[in-house]
Parts: sequence; structure tokens; C-alpha cells
Amino acid sequence: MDIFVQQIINGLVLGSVYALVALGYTMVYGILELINFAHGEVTMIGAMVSLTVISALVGVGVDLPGVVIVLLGLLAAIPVCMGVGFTIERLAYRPLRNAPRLAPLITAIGVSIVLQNIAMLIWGRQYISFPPILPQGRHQILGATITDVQIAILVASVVLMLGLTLMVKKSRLGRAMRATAQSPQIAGLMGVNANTVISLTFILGSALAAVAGVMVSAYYGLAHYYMGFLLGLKAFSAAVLGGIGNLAGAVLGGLLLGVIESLGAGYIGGLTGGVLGSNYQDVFAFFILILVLMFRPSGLLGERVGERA
Amino acid sequence: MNQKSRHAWLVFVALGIGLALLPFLVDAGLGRSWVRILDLALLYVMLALGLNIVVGYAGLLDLGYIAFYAVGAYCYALLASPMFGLHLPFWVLLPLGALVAGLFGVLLGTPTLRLRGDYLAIVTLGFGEIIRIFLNNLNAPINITNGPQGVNQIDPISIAGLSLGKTQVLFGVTFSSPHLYYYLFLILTLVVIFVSMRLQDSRIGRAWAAIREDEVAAEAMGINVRNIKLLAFAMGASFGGLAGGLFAGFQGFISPESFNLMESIMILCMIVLGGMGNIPGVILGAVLLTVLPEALRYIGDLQRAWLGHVVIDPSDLRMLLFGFALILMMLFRPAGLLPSRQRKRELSAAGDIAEQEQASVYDARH
Amino acid sequence: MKITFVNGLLAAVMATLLLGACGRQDGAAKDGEVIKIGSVSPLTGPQAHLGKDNENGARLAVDEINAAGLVIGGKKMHIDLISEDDQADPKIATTVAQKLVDNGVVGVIGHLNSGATIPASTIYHSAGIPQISPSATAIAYTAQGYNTAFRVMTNDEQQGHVLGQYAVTKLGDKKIAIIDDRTAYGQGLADEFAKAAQAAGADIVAREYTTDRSTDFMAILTSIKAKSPDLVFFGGMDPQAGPLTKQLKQLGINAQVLGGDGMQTPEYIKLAGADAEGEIASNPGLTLDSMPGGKAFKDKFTARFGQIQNYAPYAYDAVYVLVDAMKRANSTDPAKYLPALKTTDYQGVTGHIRFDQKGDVTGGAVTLYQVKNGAWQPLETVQSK
Amino acid sequence: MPGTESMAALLRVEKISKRFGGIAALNDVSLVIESGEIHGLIGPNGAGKTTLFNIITGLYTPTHGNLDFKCCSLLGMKPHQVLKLGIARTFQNIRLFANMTALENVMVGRHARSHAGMLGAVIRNAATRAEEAAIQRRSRELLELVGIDRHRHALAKHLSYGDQRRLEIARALATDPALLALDEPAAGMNPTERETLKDLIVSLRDRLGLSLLVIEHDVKFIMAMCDHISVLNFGEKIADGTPQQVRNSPAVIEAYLGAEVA
Amino acid sequence: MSLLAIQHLSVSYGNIQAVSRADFTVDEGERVCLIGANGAGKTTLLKAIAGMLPVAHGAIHFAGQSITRLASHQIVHLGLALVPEGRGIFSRLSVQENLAMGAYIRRDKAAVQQETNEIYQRFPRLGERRNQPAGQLSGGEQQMLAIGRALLSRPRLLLLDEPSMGLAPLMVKTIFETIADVAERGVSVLLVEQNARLALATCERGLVMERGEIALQGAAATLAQDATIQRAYFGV
Repeated sequence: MDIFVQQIINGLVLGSVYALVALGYTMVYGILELINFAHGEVTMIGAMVSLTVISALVGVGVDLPGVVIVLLGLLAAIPVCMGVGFTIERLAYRPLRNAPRLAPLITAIGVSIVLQNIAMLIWGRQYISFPPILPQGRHQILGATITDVQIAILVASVVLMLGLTLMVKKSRLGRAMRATAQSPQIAGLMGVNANTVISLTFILGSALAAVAGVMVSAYYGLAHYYMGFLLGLKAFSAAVLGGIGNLAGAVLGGLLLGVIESLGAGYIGGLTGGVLGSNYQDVFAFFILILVLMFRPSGLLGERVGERA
Repeated sequence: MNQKSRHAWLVFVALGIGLALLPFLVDAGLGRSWVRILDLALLYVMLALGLNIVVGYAGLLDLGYIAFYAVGAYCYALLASPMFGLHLPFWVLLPLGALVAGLFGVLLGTPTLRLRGDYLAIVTLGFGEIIRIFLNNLNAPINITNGPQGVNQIDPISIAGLSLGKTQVLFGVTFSSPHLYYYLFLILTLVVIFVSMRLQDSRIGRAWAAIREDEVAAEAMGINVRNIKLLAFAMGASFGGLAGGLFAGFQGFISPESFNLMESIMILCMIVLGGMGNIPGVILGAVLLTVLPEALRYIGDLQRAWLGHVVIDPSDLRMLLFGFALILMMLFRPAGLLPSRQRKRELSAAGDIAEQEQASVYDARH
Repeated sequence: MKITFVNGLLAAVMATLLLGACGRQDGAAKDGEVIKIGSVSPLTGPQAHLGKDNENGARLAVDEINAAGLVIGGKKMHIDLISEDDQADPKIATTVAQKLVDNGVVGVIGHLNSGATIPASTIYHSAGIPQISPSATAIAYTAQGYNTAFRVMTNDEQQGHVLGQYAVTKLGDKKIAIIDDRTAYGQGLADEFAKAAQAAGADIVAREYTTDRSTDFMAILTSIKAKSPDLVFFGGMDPQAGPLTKQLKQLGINAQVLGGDGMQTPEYIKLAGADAEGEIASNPGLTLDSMPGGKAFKDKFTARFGQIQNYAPYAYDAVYVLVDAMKRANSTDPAKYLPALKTTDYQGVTGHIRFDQKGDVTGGAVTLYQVKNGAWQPLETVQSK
Repeated sequence: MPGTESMAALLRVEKISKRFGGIAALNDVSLVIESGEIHGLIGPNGAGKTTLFNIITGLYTPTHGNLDFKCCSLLGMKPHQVLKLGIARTFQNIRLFANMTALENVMVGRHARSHAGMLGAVIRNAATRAEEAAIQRRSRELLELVGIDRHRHALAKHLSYGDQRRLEIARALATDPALLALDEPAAGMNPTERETLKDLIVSLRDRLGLSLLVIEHDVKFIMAMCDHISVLNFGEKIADGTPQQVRNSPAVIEAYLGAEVA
Repeated sequence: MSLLAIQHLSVSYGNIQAVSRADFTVDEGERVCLIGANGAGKTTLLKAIAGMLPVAHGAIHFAGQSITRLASHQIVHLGLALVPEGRGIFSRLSVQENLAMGAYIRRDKAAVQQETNEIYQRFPRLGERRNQPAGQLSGGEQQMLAIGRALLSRPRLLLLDEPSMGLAPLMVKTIFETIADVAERGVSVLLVEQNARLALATCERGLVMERGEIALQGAAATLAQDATIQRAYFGV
């Protein structure tokens, strides 16, 4: 039993990481219907910047609690990522607003390659390790272990999701975002400057990416210029699973994907009598994803786009 | 024969001679590695034309296309290598690879029929990964694919006892292995181009275009959307399977790492960049994206020639420049380098009256 | 339609012809006759840090040899190291291999991964150019019967065997869990380890898998925890080994971690932090510090390129082995010095290098290291079979 | 096939109900369309007209009830099967293949009545060539019939609004229907344009012997053209009869027309 | 002085000129209708005035200020609102949120609340469904919502593009009553309408557009008597 609980906890934590990145994907998608393939790379930049600051602070021997140092790193990463997000939208996506649908996808891939290689030039090809400055407290729940960092990640993703949802549902900006998502022209008639709203969405999504980047690197203890690709891919899958464009869906999709992967890795062997092992955990995850989409073609919480004649 | 058609014939003949001589020119001017790059470019042309049927003609966004390439390659590799001790001839293996890949196309297409756009993309991406993971892990409990170690010592393609894997002297001319493969790939590429053209301009091609434009209207016009979609998947996949078989024979060694997601994305880039749905555009895109990263290897030499020494390590810059190239090409030619007739018009008259006048007439109504 | 195809192609060809023309004058100004040696490894992508390390190792050797002055066949020689990026992609590897051959290299140091090394070896073989891989460990590489394929690294079988035996007989661990990263390297090493460990009487209680991109191992480790093994063997590289060790400790698994050369790196200790303490990994050859010239190599390398990632010493040795064969054969012609390469008997910084029939390094020792006080300390050196 | 069995039931809609979630869009609606008649379907917005349309053409499956067309039940059929039996339609919000030419649009309409497959497309044998030529010929004829043949090489989306409506009709006609269903064909047209359209619709019945089902809000337009009218309100049929009968029905006046129109 | 003044206005798509050299004015408190065939350029003209399309030549002045080069989100602030063709409601937003979007440019929350309640009184159906997604409303209700939403930006001039499109006869009547009522309260109206008879009956002045040009303008009553117009647009 404690193994099962542990697997669920493992999955939830992994899923929260996916969820944090997926939130950024989904926000941008919601407003532009664009898969911002470079989002994973923005996360990577966030991780790299915060790590540089944290390492520098640790290096000069600043006498502050670990949590404060990490927060300082985060504070440095957020504006950088916001700037990166703003620039990407301005240079690579905005000029293609009215172009064929797949054109921005290609620039997104281009941006992704460019960001990776710039990061490689700046931070080198090595893996960068995260200084062990965070509290390492462990707690027991139902026979399973959970650490302080894991709890922090879980809490952060839920809080950020709630905050974002509240912002999008209740605030004037959130309403403008949703209106722009539906029709930038009509929103313009209401006095909404669609370009500003879209820029703000990218900036907000990138800030989220920065938070995600810092958490990922703090949790796993490492960062690398290539880390964004896989993370982005998983987060994108999570966003789609939940119903892309839907904030709660992104979090649900993320958590679910994490739990599926975790249970898959843990139980595939037993379920298949040892024929398949944890090497098929991604097969299992994709299989569930495909199954869900077969029955709910717009994701779990996605809007059913009823076919209108 | 009138003036115009005579002119066309001249161009055609000149083109034939040019394509026939190309590997020798390239070999003499740039070295044999460029003949290999040409070979790869031709493989990518076939792949891109295959994906073009699915994405360009039928409008189905497929991010797992490389799986069919893998299926074709493994079909060939497992049946013509010491792996099972089988050494079937290429004229069995290539059609078989195309056929099996086509079947996989139908198999993987079936569950995706109801999905659209990005949802379809993620599911096909998932299928692509699933196939790769299976190939990577089917070495136990029974060894079928040899897992991550890959399949080695695959038989080179051999036509009428003439192995393309070795240098051959024919009619007093020496052909190296990459040269020989070039001619085989060229012929098959021309066949694939021919089939692509014929399909586009046919009843089936129109049906694909119709479901790309509006699936509901297409179905209301009596098109069996399910079958016509599966046909697109199968056709595209079989091109991929064919190219995969050729790749296995050409390379002599394959392993699952050659069939990763990034490859699928690059093939998609080729057709979008070149001009989706337009055969010359797709060919140009495939050639360009194969050649460009290789051409960028010379930036070190360029620096040396212009600045006297290498300022920035070329390996640091190569992929960075490639990324910038992708962005810039798309910004300047958003419909692709050679857009299809329809897309071109779509852009030039970005807002024609009829459209603007009615764009939003009814969309708010249920 | 085909007109545009050809136009595009011709434009590309013209551009590259121009570029190529510019690129064909390198080394003209240097004194003495120029010989070219190729170095190939992934310089972009997830393994770029290891690839660059290989290139740096080779470059250090080449610069030393050039500085010392190389005379072969009575002529003064200058080595040009031509470095190429194979992106760890088998397809690009063959293109790059052909490019080096076109370029007139007389020997190649590379590639990094088995997946790239194997298809490329066919090209070097048909051109008759010797190839020494500093890091490819797959058995298949030297099993193809090519007389041009060599490696200065023990293969999976040799290293896996040593590790398997060591785990059971020396560490006395009977319940063993194995994780591999499903790469040619990780899977090959883990399989050979499993064979040897089972032969020595161990019980493989769990066999789990991850990928070479993963950072989260909680799920498989939780499964492993249920089997309470004495030892967890990891076949893979340090970016996974580090976090894996951390998460293993976090879950409270009380088992020895054991790994191969992919884990025996300073990076591993950085990534695993305090949790690395006490873990064991092997690396072929003797310890660098115990070798003549080893300390000097380390100092020179670190001063110029920073920390050694992993295989730089092997790339460094591989260059010397090539040049040694040329000197003995008194020729830089591959056809002439290839027989001399076969009879190599060279004392390098990684060990005493001799090749067997297939081109594998023989009698190569494997040294086991343990993390003590935050650094790798040699435990003992074992002769591989 | 058309016109021979005049005044026989072509389509019989029997007690059709349709629910979306909990909301009833249609409730026990029955009607009969005779061979060779123009049947009007009117009612306030949201009365369920388009829903009924989508059920008849196979886009929706009814919750209850039955549909008989000619010989067979349409229940459970997909749109392409319904079309094959002989029911073609146009859409309220014009759904042309926007980036195909007018001619290509109509040629797509011939899909269900032609056969060339993959192999034929590639080798382009005599049979395929002949079929292709027949498709082209027939499509040109239809474009001429609706009066837009001169625009055949223009992309559908570049046509004027009225021409798009006409093209949609030509495309539907290309499928050789026995029953043609038109969803608000006159929307957005001014009275003069409506007049032309009315003439076209009437001539389809008279010259081709088609039966037509037409949804329309313009009371004048529909009354002048239809042989029979059914009126829906809140998902129920409130009236059914000749234009004169419907015009005088108190229920229709109250729900739909308003006092002064009647 | 006129509230809206259009001078030599031309609007093009690519190389097609959709509106050419249009000249007209709308005075404070005036009701003007614009009639013409499909594709005559009526919608284009409205969109250009509201800043949704770029102006090729000519000038647009509103309340004495040039708005020729302003974007739509800037023009709203000056008191000009467009109820677009097809209503353009935000179908995924609730009725309440749609109205809130109408008041996007305003900061006086109390007054907005007050006016929103007035709209609910005027259209009780909207009040009943205020928390439902606007997409679930019927076509007529959506049209009411679109008008209510436009009013919440407190426009001095209201542009309406085919408000009767696709509506049942009874609903058309209600909508036109509302338009008349709005105008009663001093809001100027520029109305584009297919139903020329109804439009001319509602407005004081009429403009007739043909092939992108203003072919005719004059008092609505006079135009309604014009035989040519009767033939072309009344379908008699």
C-alpha cells in the first residue's frame, strides 16, 4: 500500500512540474491558438538565469537562508523570461498573425533552436548543478516519503493555477484576454488593444515558465541547455490532455500525466506479467492520452466544439 | 511540334542531363560527402512528398510521420541482415516496406479520425514515439529489433547482381557507392513525384482538398471522410516506408535513435518552408533543409578566409544560424518559398470583398 | 516544376562551391608537410559536453605533438586537427565521415557514441582509413571484421564483466537491481553486468528502465524499493546517475549504487551532491594520477579547457597511438601505417594500450573508484579478461 | 427518376425528437415531403429548423423518431450515405471549399457519382480519363445552369456573396439529388437578388423535377414559391399546410409573423 | 457642425477598391441609413469608420477630431460604437461579461452597474440569462445583447450593420423599435440595412451605395418615393 501511495505522490510532484509549464502553453494557445514550441526553452532560460544568480550568491558566501537565495534567483529569472517572451512574440509571431496556420509553428521551432544555442554559447555544454541550499526535510504520509521541495512544488502549482484562473475569470484584463481570444477585431471595438493583451499574455506565460524552470532545476538539482525540449513536449501533451486553452485543464492534464507515468513505470511489469517493463512507461502514457482523446476529442476539460452546420 | 513544346522538350532534356551529371559535378567540386548529402536530400524529398499528401493535400497535421520511415527501414533491415540470417532481395523488400508502412498508416490513422488540428498532432506524435520505443525495446524477452544496439551489416541494395554498396565500373566510368545510390534514389524520387502529381489532380486529390477545406461540407457532398483520410495516411506512410527501406540499405546500419521526434518535425518544416501542397515547393524545402546544416559547416573556413582565423567555433554557430534561417525564411515568405497556387492567391488578396463582407455574417449563430 | 527543383539545387550547390573554395586553403602557411587527422563527436545536442571534451583531448595531443616537432620519414610534419559535429546522429555521422575522407584525413579519432561510430566505420573502412574511438563501447563496433576499426576504451563486455564480478564477489551484494537508460551504451553495459553478476551467483531482483533524457526516477526507484536490493546498478551517463542517486536516497533506499564509466565523472559528484558519498563506479584503464604523464595531462587540460568531462584522456591517447604507429611505420600513408597500428604497444595516460585481432584494447585494466569526501578515490584496479 | 411519381411521399419524417444535453431542440415533429414539391420550413430563431435539417441530412442522430426516404430508413446513416441516396444540401453559413475554384467545387460534388480510385488516378487509364472528362462536362453544365460559368476559374472565396450561394446550389446539384435542402438561401440578399433566386429554385423543380426543402425567414419570398409550408416554434410543429393556410393560422401569426404582416 | 464627417473616403483590399470617394455627414442626434446591394461596400465603409480597416484616401472626422488613422480601440474612447454584422458577441463569455466588455473603457463602476441594470430592464430575457454563455442565446437575443453592449460604452454615434439579418419578422420589429428608442435619447445612428423599406421608415436621411460609391443621398421620405429605388431595393 505504501508503495502505491508513494507512486501517487511521485506522480503528483512530477505532474505539478508538467502542470506549471503546461499553464504557459495553454495561456498562449488560448489567446492565439498557437503552439508556442519555444515555451520549453523559456523555461530553460529561467532555470539557467536563476541558477547563475544563485550560484553567484552562494559563491560569494552570502549569508541568507536557502529559500531566500532561491527566491532571489527567481526574481532575477522572471524579468529575463518576460523579456524573452515579449521579444519572441514581437519578432517571430506577431508578423505572422495573418499567415497560414503552420507558419508560426516553424518560426516557433526556429526560436526554440536559437534559444537553445544561445544558451549553449552563454552557459556552455555542461550540465549545471544546483547548489544544495534548500531545506531537505522529509515527511511521512501513509508510509510514503515526501520532501519539503516536493510539497513546495505541489503547492506552487495549485496556487498559481488558482491565481491565474481567478485573474482570467474575474479581472478586467482576464476578460479582455478571453474576449481577444475569441475575436481580436470585436475586442478592438470594445476598446481593447489586442496587441497589448497578446503581449501581456506572453509576458505572463513566460513569468510562469521562469517559476517552472526554477522549480524544476531546484528539484532535480540540475539544468542544461537542452532541458527545455523534453519538458516542453511533456507539458504540451499535458495541456492537450486537459484540453488546450483551459487553465484548469492544463493542471489536471499535468497531474494526470505525472500520475499515469508514475503508475505506468511502477506497475506495467506486474500488469503484463513481466513482458513489458518500465521501458514502456511512455508508451503507456501516450496510450492513455490517445484513449482519452478518442473519447473526448477536445481533451478532458476542453470545450466541445460542437459541429455546426 | 510547335515552338513552345519544343522549348519545353529542350528544357526537359537539359534537365535530365543536368540531373545525371550532378553527382559527378558535385564530387569534383565539393567532394564525395556532398554526393552522400545529395542522396540524403533525395530521401528527404521522398519523405517530404509523402508527408505532403497527409498535411499538404488532406490537411491532417501529422507529427509522427517518421514512424513510417522507421517501419520501412526495419522491414528492410530485419529481412536483409545477419539478424535473422535472411537476405531477401531489394525488389521484394522495398514494396514490402511500403506496404507494411501503409498498413501502419491505416492502423494509426483509424483512432485519429475524429481529431482535429493540434489534437491530431499530439496523437500522431504519440504514435511516432510509441513505435520508436517499441523498436528500442523489442530486444527482450524475444530479440526482434536488437533494441538500442540497432541492426548492423544490412545488405546493400543489389540490382541484378550489381551491389550499390561498392564502387563499380560501368561502361568505363567509375561509380562510387554514393553515386550508384544517387541514380536509384533519383529514379524512385521521380516516380514519387509523378505519383504525387497524378494524385493531386484526380478525383481522390479533390476529395483530399475538400476535407482539408471543410470536413463537414465534404461529408455532405458524399465523400466518405473516414476512408479518404485513411487513404491519405496510407499513401503518405507508404512513401515513408519506401524511403525507409532505401535508407536502411544505403546506411547499412540503423538504430532507433535515427527515428526520433525531431526528424518528424524537420520533415514538417521542409514542407511548410517550401510551400505546403506544392510539389516544387516541397522538393525545394527538403533539399534546402538537408543542405543548409551541412553548408553551415563551412562557416569556420569562411571565417578563416575572411578574418584570417576562426573567431567563433563553427560548432557553436551552426545550429544557431540554422534556427535564425528558419525564422527569417518564414517571416519573409510566410506561405513558403514556393507557395501553391491557391495559397499564393489567399495571401495576395488577403481580404477580398466578398470575404470581408461576409466573414462574420453568421458565425455567432448556432 | 522540375525546373525549380534544379534551380534551387543549383543555387545551393553554387553557394556551397563558393564556400568550399574558400575552405580549401587551410594550413597553407604552416611549415612542413601537413597531415590531417579528423576528430568527430557530437558538438551540439544533449551530449555536446562530452563531445567537446573528446575534441579538446585530441586537440591537446595534436598541439603538443606539433609543438614538440614531428618528423616522419625524415620530413617535418604538421598535424591539422579537423573537428566535425556528428550530432550523435547515425545519418549525419556517415556524411561527416565521408567529408573527412574527402578532406584527406589519414586517421580519425571518433566517434563518441556507438550508434554513430558503427555506420561511420563502414566508410572509413572502405577508404582504408584507421579509426580509433575513444569512447564507443558497443561490442558490434569491432565485431564487423574491419581492419580499420580500433578503440582505446574497454568494450561493454569487458567492463560489464568486471563490474558484475566485483559487485558479487567483492561487495558481497546478492540482491541486485539494474537500471539502464535504453541507449546502446547503457543497455549494453547493463546486460553484460547482469550476465556476469548472475554467473557469480547474484539474484537480479529488479530490472528497470529510464531514458537518457529523464530527470525523474521516483517511480522506478519506488518499485525497486519494494524489492529491497543490496545494490543498484545503473547503466547510463552522469546526468541521469546524479539525480538518480539523489532520489534513491530521498526515498530511503539503503543500497549501494554502482555504475560504469558514464558515471565515474566529477559531474556525477556535483549533481548528486552529498548523496554521492560512498557510491562506486568503474572506468577503464588505470587511474590518471598513477600513470606517467597522467598528472601532467590533467593539469594541462584543466588549465586550458577546464574540468575533464570523461573521455578526453582517451581521445588524447588515441592521437598519440595514431602518431606512434606512423612513426614506427615511417609513413603517414594509412595503408602503410595501418599494420603498425595493429602492433601498437604504447604507454598512454589511460593505461598500456595494445590491440587484439578485432581492434579492441587488450589486457586493459578497469579501475573501480568510490566517492569519498566528495571526490573519486581509486579502490582497486582489475584486469579485464 | 424525378417527377414520375408525382405527389408520392418522398421523405417521411415521423415523430422526430432531438435533445442536446437536457434541452429539447425538437419534440415529436412529423412532416412529409412529396415528390416534386417545394416545401418551406419557417419559424422564429431557435425553433429547431436547422436541427431538423441536420437530422435529415445525417449530421445529427435523432433521439427518437424515424425518417424514411424513398424506400429506406435514414436512421443511423452518415451524411455521405444519405447523400448517396439522393438528399443534398446547402448551408446557412455558406460552406464552400474556399480555396478551390468554382469548377473544382462542383467537381467535388460529383465525387459520390464517380469511381476512379488510387490506381486510376496514377496510371490515368482510358476509363479514368473518360470519367474525368464527364465530371468536367457535367460541372460546367451546372455552373451554366446557375449562371456563374464565367467565374469557373475563380477561387470560391473570391466570388460575390450571391454567386457563392449559387455555387453552393450547383455543387449540391452535382450530386444528382432527388431532394435538395436549402438552408436560408436568400439570407443577406436584397429583394432583386431574391427574385432571381426564386426563379432559379422554381426552375429546378419545373425543369429538373427536383423536390426542395427550404428554410427561409423572408415570408414574402417563401409564400410566393412554396407548395407546402411547415412552421416550427420551440421545437414543435405549430402549423402545416398551403401558404394560404399557414398565413392565416393564428398560432403562426402570434409566434412568428406578428399582427401586421398577416 | 456635424458629428461624423466623411470626406473623399476610399478603402481598398489589395488592389480592389471597395469604397471610393465617399462623402457624407451624420449630424448630432440624426438617424441615417445606408442601403445598397450586396458587395456595394456598406460593411467596408462602416468598418473603416470604426477603425477596423485602413483608409486608403480621404478623411474621417468625428466630433471635430480626425480619426482617419486611429485604431478601433482608440476610436471607442471618443464615443463611436459599432454593432458589427453578425452581431459579434463573445459566445464563450456570459451575457453579463459581454456587457462588461462593452463598458471596458469606463472606470465609473457605479454608473456602469446602473446602466447594465437598465439594459436588463429593457431586455428582460438578457437579465434572466445573465450568467449563461452568450452563445446559447437565440439570434434575436444576441442582437439585443450586441446593441446593449455597444450602448454601455456611452456612444454619441452608434453604427449598426444589418441588425435584422437572419431574424424572424417579430424579432426584426423589436430590434427596430429599440433602435428608434435609442435614437430618441439623443444617440446618433448610422444604420446599414438590406431591408430598405424598413430602414428608410426608421431613419430621417438615407444614403444609397452602388459599387463602392455613394450614388444618392437625401431625405428618407423622398428616397422611399423614388421609383428607381423602389424597383431596385423594395422588390416591387
